[in-house]
Amino acid sequence: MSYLDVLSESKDLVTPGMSACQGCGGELILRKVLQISGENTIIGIPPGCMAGAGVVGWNFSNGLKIPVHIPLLDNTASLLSGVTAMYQKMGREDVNIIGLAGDGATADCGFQSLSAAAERGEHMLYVCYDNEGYMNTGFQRSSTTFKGSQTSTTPVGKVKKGKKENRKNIPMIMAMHGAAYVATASPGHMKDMVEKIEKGIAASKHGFAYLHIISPCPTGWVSKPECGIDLAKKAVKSNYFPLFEVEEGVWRRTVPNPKPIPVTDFIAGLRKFKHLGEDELAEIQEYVDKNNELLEKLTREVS
Amino acid sequence: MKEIRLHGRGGQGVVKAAQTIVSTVVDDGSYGQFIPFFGVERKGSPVYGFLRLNDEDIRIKTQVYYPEILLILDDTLLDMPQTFAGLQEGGTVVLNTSKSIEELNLPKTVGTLALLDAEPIALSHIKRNIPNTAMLGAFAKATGLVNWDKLKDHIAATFGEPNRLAADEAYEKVRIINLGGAA
Amino acid sequence: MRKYISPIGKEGLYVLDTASWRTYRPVMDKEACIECGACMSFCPVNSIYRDQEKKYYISYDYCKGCGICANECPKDAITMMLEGEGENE
Amino acid sequence: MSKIQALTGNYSASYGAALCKPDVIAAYPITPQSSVVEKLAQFSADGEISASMVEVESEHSAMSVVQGAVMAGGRAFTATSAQGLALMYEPYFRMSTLRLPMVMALATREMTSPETVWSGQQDAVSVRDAGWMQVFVENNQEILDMIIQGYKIAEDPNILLPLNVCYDGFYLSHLSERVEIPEQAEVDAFLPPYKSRHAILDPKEPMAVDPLTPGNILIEYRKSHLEAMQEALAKIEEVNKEFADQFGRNYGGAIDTYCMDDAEIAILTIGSMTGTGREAVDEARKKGIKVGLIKVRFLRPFPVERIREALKGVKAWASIDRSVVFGWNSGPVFMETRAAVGNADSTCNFSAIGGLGGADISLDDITGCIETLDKLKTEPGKKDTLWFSKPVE
Repeated sequence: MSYLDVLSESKDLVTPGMSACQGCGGELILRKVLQISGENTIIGIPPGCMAGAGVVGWNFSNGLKIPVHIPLLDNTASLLSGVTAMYQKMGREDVNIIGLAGDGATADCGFQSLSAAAERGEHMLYVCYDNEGYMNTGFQRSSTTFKGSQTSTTPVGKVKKGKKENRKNIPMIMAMHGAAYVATASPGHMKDMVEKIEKGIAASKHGFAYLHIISPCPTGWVSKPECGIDLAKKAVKSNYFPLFEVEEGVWRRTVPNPKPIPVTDFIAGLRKFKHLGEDELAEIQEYVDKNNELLEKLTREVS
Repeated sequence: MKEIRLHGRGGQGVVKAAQTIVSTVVDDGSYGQFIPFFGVERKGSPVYGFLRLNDEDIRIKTQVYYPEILLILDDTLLDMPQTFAGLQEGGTVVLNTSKSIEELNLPKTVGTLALLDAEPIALSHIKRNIPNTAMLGAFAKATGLVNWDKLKDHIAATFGEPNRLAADEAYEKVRIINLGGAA
Repeated sequence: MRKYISPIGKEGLYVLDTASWRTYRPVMDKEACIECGACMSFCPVNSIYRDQEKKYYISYDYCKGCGICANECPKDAITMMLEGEGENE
Repeated sequence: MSKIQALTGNYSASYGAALCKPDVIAAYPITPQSSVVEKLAQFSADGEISASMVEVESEHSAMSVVQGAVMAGGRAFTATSAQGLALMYEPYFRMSTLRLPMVMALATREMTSPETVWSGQQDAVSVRDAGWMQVFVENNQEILDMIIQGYKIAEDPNILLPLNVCYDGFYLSHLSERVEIPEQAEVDAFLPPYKSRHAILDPKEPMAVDPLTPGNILIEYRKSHLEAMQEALAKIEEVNKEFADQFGRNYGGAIDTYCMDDAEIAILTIGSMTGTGREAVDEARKKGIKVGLIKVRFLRPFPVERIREALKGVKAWASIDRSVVFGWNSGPVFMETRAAVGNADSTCNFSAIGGLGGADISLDDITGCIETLDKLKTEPGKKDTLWFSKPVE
């Protein structure tokens, strides 16, 4: 089945009208993940944009057509470990156990439980939709926020200009846990993303699977809603967000990028980087190139 | 009720020895209680614990302040003020030492002294200088508070057969001296 | 109210009228469409469907009017039109 | 036939938990609780229990894992102490407010600072308003028995609340004594398997567990939580009786009383000091002091009526706490009891505090408390807190 067949023939398990921003990457990712995993799924969605958008529900109503719980901001992976333990004990390993969390709940306060669940090889798929900040609370910095980004906690002022530090490379860190499957994905490369969600679910039957998906955020990034997919594509093409997967310890670049565009092509569309001067942009380019070299090395040599 | 205090050093097996006594008396249908002193136990550091033996339920859950019996696994502890604190007049001291009675500076309250050089016994049976099981043999002989056969079974079950032999040899070799315990 | 002992939702779906968010609506030119599926696959709210004949159509029930479909269509077959205009096209 | 064995308090907790056949166990080691989880891990390694052991990296995750397991319909167990409890506070609170029944062993320990790892009940009393039931026990047998009773109370369909079995760190956790381990079949007969009836994560019955809840409905949930706590007071007595009938050990229910029938004065105790308190009462009675003892077993729900009833006709009372209430200059049992009996200034009562940070509460301490109380019994009004403190050497 082509990815278009998959997407057109599978049921949308998310409420049709949910309170995510126009052009939200998170909503797109959530819907696709659940379309592919199907109804035999339990999902945990911690506080963040997706939980805040009402997908867990309101009052006595469900936000999804499948069982869903809003765990704590910092315990998605451990709470689901308990669910997984129970489903294994009941002999119902056919049930897909999925966590879907933003970068804050994944890379920051949720990282301890995530890392431990990966180390234990818990049978689940953990999806991080990375919009590079705490968007649900008004775009504060996270550890995946890119260097130079303006956020509400790393504002541009007279003496400081946005976030000082480079982002934490969560997908590579997760790969180093020896998880069964780790991949990055972009909604701009839908075929690749659909295949990775499928692989992730398959891997979750025998180990820990982790997907790190870039999630365009018109509100936080201050970009036009219609440009989200375009930005997601440019993030990949500039090597700002390269696409790779690590399966059974083998690194593979799923979308090779022989002729990368300059990172400024991606950054130009985002007001969060608008204040950066030539030197700072050059630094970002340098970081992106270095990161890409590392990935090239890993995909070349660890295969 | 008999109140006993144990003194030793980290690594000498004070806690396990006391627990073995409790297990034995419980197995024998009686009552025992042991509370280890809650310090930071490190190899070599002084450790102690509180043991009570009774023929009915032991309700009190406190440290032992006025012991009738002291079980001391290391004679280098004799100079510490805590070691003999509160010992009842005419009380019993079961001591691991290679020294003679004349070399020991014991308080006058001691009524009965049981001396055992546990090191050679431990070395010959268990190849390591861990005196606890040998001292259990000395304790059993000196106090008569524990069913000796049952204690040996518990020692063997907890620590292994060589320890039973160590306890046995200690039981035979311990020297029990009546000092009268003058006030 | 002791209907539920702990907060749970099973009364039905919690649905918002997100169609009311729209100021522009995407309008598809079926003639220009090459049926590549980009609009469907990129629509964040799953408001674009493919029928049995693999033709694509837009549902306005929940479309928020973000404009991604129009922006991503390789043939510019989707146009964003102000609500109330071009309704009959 | 049940088995009689010398066990530490921690091992009593492990045996108690194992007998309840939990589906999932997740616990993180911490002094003085560690041997609870170590023993259970050994049971699991020896194939003696079928529970899934999830080897978590923190108490926060331990409570999260068991929460997930109970939400998936299972019976779960964990254990902790002090800083571990503080770290798990977030999912701990959620466990009770989602009405997820389970039992947790808590080897109570003083909270830092100052740095300490020793006994004290500050950890437990600090979370007495986190919606869990809390029982404080006197000896190792009671630890084991209350874990079994705990599941029965917690899983009652009218209650559905988690329960903490709190036992003094070191003074019980590391104390070895005679414990009767009931037969599995006996426990099975007493404790039916848990069938989750609400808040389940299962694709066969899709529901959102914990959707956003507006204030007016949230008030209803809180109200029903409080009602369940009150219902638990009756259930505690019922389960205690049932347990006594089957196993021959009666703990008195939410409180236990000793020599209270003709008592003029009374002391209230909590935890392992109670046994020492009974000895002190016996000694005081020999001297002609008409003293009785009330053992506060359940701090949550607080047995207001039973305390009132027990103190009726008592001229003076003092509570002994192994923890403090900041801002009240007293211990929590004092605060709770005073709130329960009312008319605080017309009777004589005072708060005694001791045993913090591993300090002993000795027979002399309690005897001194009784003697002070006996002297003051005809002097109603405000009394200073009596601290069982010893000169610093």
